[in-house]
Amino acid sequence: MVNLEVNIAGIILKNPVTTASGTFGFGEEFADFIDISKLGAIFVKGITLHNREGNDYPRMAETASGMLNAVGLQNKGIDYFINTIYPSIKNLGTEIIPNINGSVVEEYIEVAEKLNDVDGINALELNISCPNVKEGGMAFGVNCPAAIAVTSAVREVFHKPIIVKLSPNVTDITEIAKVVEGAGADAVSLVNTFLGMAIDANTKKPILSTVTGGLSGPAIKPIALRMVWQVYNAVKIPVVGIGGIMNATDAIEFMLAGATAIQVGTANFIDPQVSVKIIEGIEDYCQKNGISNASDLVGGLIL
Amino acid sequence: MVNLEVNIAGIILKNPVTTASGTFGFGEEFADFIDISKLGAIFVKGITLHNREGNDYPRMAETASGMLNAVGLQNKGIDYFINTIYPSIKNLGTEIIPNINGSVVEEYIEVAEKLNDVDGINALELNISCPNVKEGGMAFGVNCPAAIAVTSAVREVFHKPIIVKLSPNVTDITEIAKVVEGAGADAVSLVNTFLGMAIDANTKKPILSTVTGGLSGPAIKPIALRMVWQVYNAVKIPVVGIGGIMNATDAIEFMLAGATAIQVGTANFIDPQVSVKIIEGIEDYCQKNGISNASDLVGGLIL
Amino acid sequence: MKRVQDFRVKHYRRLNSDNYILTLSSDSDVEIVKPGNFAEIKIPDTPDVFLRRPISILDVDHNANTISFYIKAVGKGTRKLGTLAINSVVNIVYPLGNSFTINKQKNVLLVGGGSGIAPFILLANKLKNENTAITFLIGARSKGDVFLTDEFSKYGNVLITTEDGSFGEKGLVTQHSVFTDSFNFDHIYTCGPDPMMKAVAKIANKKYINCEASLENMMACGIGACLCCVTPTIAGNKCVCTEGPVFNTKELKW
Amino acid sequence: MKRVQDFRVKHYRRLNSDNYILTLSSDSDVEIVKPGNFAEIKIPDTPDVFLRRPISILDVDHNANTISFYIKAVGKGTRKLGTLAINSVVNIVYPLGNSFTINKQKNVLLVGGGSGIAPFILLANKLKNENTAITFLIGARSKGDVFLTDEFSKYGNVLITTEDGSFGEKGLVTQHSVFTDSFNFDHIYTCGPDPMMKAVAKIANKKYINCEASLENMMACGIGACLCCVTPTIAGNKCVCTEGPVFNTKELKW
Ligand SMILES: Cc1cc2nc3c(=O)[nH]c(=O)nc-3n(C[C@H](O)[C@H](O)[C@H](O)COP(=O)(O)OP(=O)(O)OC[C@H]3O[C@@H](n4cnc5c(N)ncnc54)[C@H](O)[C@@H]3O)c2cc1C
Ligand SMILES: Cc1cc2nc3c(=O)[nH]c(=O)nc-3n(C[C@H](O)[C@H](O)[C@H](O)COP(=O)(O)OP(=O)(O)OC[C@H]3O[C@@H](n4cnc5c(N)ncnc54)[C@H](O)[C@@H]3O)c2cc1C
Ligand SMILES: Cc1cc2nc3c(=O)[nH]c(=O)nc-3n(C[C@H](O)[C@H](O)[C@H](O)COP(=O)(O)O)c2cc1C
Ligand SMILES: Cc1cc2nc3c(=O)[nH]c(=O)nc-3n(C[C@H](O)[C@H](O)[C@H](O)COP(=O)(O)O)c2cc1C
Ligand code: FES
Ligand code: FES
Repeated sequence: MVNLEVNIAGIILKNPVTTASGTFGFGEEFADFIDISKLGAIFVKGITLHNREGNDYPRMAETASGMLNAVGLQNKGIDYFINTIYPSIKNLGTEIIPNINGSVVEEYIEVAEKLNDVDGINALELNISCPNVKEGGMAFGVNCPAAIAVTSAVREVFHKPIIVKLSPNVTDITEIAKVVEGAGADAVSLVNTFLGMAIDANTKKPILSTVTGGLSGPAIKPIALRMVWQVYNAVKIPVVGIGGIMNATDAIEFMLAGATAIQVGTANFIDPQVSVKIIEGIEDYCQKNGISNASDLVGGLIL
Repeated sequence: MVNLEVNIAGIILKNPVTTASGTFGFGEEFADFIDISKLGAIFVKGITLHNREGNDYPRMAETASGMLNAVGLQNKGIDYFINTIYPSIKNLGTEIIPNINGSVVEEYIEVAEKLNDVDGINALELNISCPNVKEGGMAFGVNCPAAIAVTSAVREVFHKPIIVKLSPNVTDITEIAKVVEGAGADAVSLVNTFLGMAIDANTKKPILSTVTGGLSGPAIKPIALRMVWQVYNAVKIPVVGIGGIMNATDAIEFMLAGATAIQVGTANFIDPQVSVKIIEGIEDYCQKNGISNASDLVGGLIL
Repeated sequence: MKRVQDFRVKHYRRLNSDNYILTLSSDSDVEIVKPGNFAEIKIPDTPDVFLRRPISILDVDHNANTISFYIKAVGKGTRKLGTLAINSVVNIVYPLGNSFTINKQKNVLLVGGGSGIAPFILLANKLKNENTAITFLIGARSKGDVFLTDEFSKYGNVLITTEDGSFGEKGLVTQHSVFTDSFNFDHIYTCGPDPMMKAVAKIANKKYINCEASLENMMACGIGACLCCVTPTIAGNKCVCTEGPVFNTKELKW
Repeated sequence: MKRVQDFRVKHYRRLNSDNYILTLSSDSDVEIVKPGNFAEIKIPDTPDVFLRRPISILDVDHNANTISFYIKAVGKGTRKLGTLAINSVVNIVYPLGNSFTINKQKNVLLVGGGSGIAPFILLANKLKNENTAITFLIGARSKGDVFLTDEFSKYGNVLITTEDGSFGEKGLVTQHSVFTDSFNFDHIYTCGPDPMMKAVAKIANKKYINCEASLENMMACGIGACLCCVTPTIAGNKCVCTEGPVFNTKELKW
């Protein structure tokens, strides 16, 4: 028997496989396809203080082994989440981790404060890396002072673990990782999407209403894997690995590079059952390789 | 008849299609497959002052819609290039543009000085973005003072156009583009490869001898296209677009985003005839769309 | 219940060089499907297609365990779907989306163009069970682009418009005489190109008739997880894949 | 001259579940190929294979315009190549690389393992024309992994070792009695797994015999453009795709 449990900042996940914010709705969307309670955690769709309509359609473009999205944090606001959505998903049998966003630090603070006392919410993911909003978003994640400001502000008001989600659109991601660690982050998750663009040569127009959007999917995996490895070697807090994970082998590579847990994102669109297949695949791999604790994989890269 | 000519910093290329440094050897490697003289230009393999053996094998890993390389600027040095290679390729019938590299500014200077008086060499590409060397390389391309230092030093000694090749591994590529423009660059080419990594889950080891390498191919196209568009809007000098161009449609997208010319890289490995097919495809597109000068495509994106 | 299921290519019916009906079969049962539902089809063995493709369900046969699609090849994915070997595996996620309202209407008009006619077979079948009188109005560029009329005529009267006048009345669907003649439909269903549906909705609106349109926005997930497929409505952005693809046109910000 | 050429799948000969011979045919002529040359094969319709795959040329037939490959399915690309429909198009770049030295040798030993035996047919064919005596020494895990011996025996004596002793002598190729008996070869050619070739080279070196090995480094371009496939030699890093795949083992930093 393989013990798949991993520990992210004191929270025990039943296995390292979680789903990435914005790619798994609020979990229920997948209930017809898989047993949701098998997941290590669900990082739910990005939440802001107030209702947001998001960006105009078109919000999506297919690219080579990936896709661009420009959803722009469409959501009904934190109160709606707490009062209407959360009650119906809290008993899915897995950790529900909200992904919180803001245009200014005060918004992050207010959202975090509201989540503080929600029973069953044991951590939050602080998104400082959304490339698809005009204000805030990625701006917090690509510059140290801003990253410190928002992390320490949320740290002050939120009493449970904070996982800061980093942007890959930076020269040196370890720099940002280190300052958010210093500012009180309990873990970091990376990567969010890469700022990209798609053009329709026939119409000569951008495909996305916002011109640029966030690139995700297997196309970005090699860069994400490198960043996870760099950050793992730069900080002491746990790293959650994200970026183009399509199967168990990809997930294991991220763990070897230093990820304590991983998030499955775009892959959910290609195969709504993939997250559970990845759990099974990790278990298989451990069994075949005589690894009794999946957590032994973490940082196991042999140089 | 479509006029395919484009003008990069005073040099007239017969068409916008050139081949990327390190992916087309010195041109002759492709002579069996295509009529080399049809190309707009060849950016030849990176050259350093002295002979370099490059990195250890393995230097390559396949990724989703792309590849990582860690060649590490293997070459026989500038003198060998000038005395032995160049004489045999100077009459290929297309512009030969050397791609020069150094670990310190002085090396760049020496290489540039040696190229100054080589008859038929009308420009050089200053590579400040190689991710695969321990010293120098990308370090010059991810930080403004270093980028300024190397560009202005080479500017002082080299009397013909300088195309500075930018690294995509930065928070804000327009910043670097603007400072190299200020330091005397006549054009910028972008992007070089993204720093990435591949792991073999079976052996638990990195696939590349250098652990990390440079990601190229269609996987990176959306990010490269975004960067070309950003830089086109930030500087006045011409932009040479590079990154995952596999066909004429891709090339046209880069031109619409602001590239005056484009470089075909990894695609040459998949189809050694692709560069000429792209020339034909651009001509076709112009004909069908009633565009009489390919240069009219440049920056033609409709917002 | 939605599911992910492997089918095998059973049969192609070629309508012309670009249009075909693809029938897939399964060893296990086929899920219950409602008119307007669609499937997200994984395109096999196609390097440059990453995401699934949404395609309306044309018909299902619960005895033969088959499901069929009417597809117009417009790009990489829909072209590839038309060239698979018989028996090759095709994975689909289905049934997705909401469905057309069927509410004891007396006399309805189904206006379609292009691949938008696909949902009309299942819809007509249901309507027939309700004893609703059905009129089809199909628009196309030319005679060679008009398909499925034989099937439709089993359920009701089939009217045609072609832009070049080679079949039926000449012009766009909205120029068809059915709209000017004594017009007594109590519901219009429409599916096809956006401009067509908008024009139809406008007429419906003028005549105070309920009109439902099935939208074809680009989708990444098809199951309400990504929020990529939205359309603006009077109640804010709504997902075409779960809150649609069928909308009452009064809801839409058209 | 090297070229890019479309062929069609003509025939598969299945050797066992993982090993097969793929024969491709063309409407136009097939280029002249030398022993040791390889082709870069584009794997069709395979989303997770981006680069071409280097495969030695087993044989060509200039009358039938065919080219064949002996392939061991080890991963995504080589597995897919074994499952193409007859007549499907396969694009190859060929002939690539240098070739084995043929220099009026009297008595040569060809030592191969795994897919490394592929170049030996063309090589033996050439050697036979030179009246060279040929001995093949083929190593495998087990009897079921020994292939092409019928073909080889047309050209010379075929010796076998298997690790489990199920066929020929038991052990590794380098443990075969041919190396201990009166040993009078004037050239060894070897192709197969690196450890095998290294062990063979060591013996050759001890006995002052010329030894050529054909390497199988990973390649991106196959035509000397990328410098990814290097092997360290006494004269610095050399490209396996253009300066090899065949190297005199004395050159190699083994
Ligand atoms: C709910 C729904 C039901 C549909 N039902 C059918 C059907 O029954 N039969 C049918 O033939 N088609 C149907 N479509 C349209 C079908 O999904 C697209 O034609 C298909 O996704 C195009 O994929 P492709 O790879 O062939 O084209 P691509 O190569 O991806 O693109 C070719 C062109 O088609 C456009 N395109 C891409 N995706 C869509 C899309 N989702 N909608 C409209 N245009 C698109 C692109 O912008 C491009 O111009 C439906 C779409 C939706 C959303
Ligand atoms: C000059 C040359 C001639 C060759 N001739 C033959 C031949 O005649 N018949 C034959 O069956 N094979 C031959 N090979 C090996 C063949 O190229 C590889 O087996 C093939 O590229 C693997 O591709 P894949 O997609 O099946 O494997 P992948 O799915 O890419 O990888 C599967 C495993 O194979 C390893 N691998 C990948 N590429 C290579 C490579 N080039 N060499 C060794 N291991 C590799 C990977 O590291 C991985 O462990 C030759 C290689 C070279 C360089
Ligand atoms: C459609 C879509 C919506 C997303 N929305 C969010 C979001 O709301 N908050 C967030 O932090 N990340 C969001 N992301 C980023 C993903 O969580 C993830 O970081 C990214 O997609 C990379 O992982 P992948 O390659 O596995 O998809 C979104 C991604 C996609 C594709
Ligand atoms: C194998 C390989 C070697 C390369 N060597 C160089 C080099 O010597 N100098 C340089 O400036 N860029 C080098 N590059 C980067 C390419 O010129 C190009 O910028 C990059 O590959 C992105 O383009 P692509 O996606 O079309 O390949 C190399 C790329 C590859 C794949
Ligand atoms: S396509 Fe993902 S929400 Fe509709
Ligand atoms: S594979 Fe590119 S140089 Fe050998």
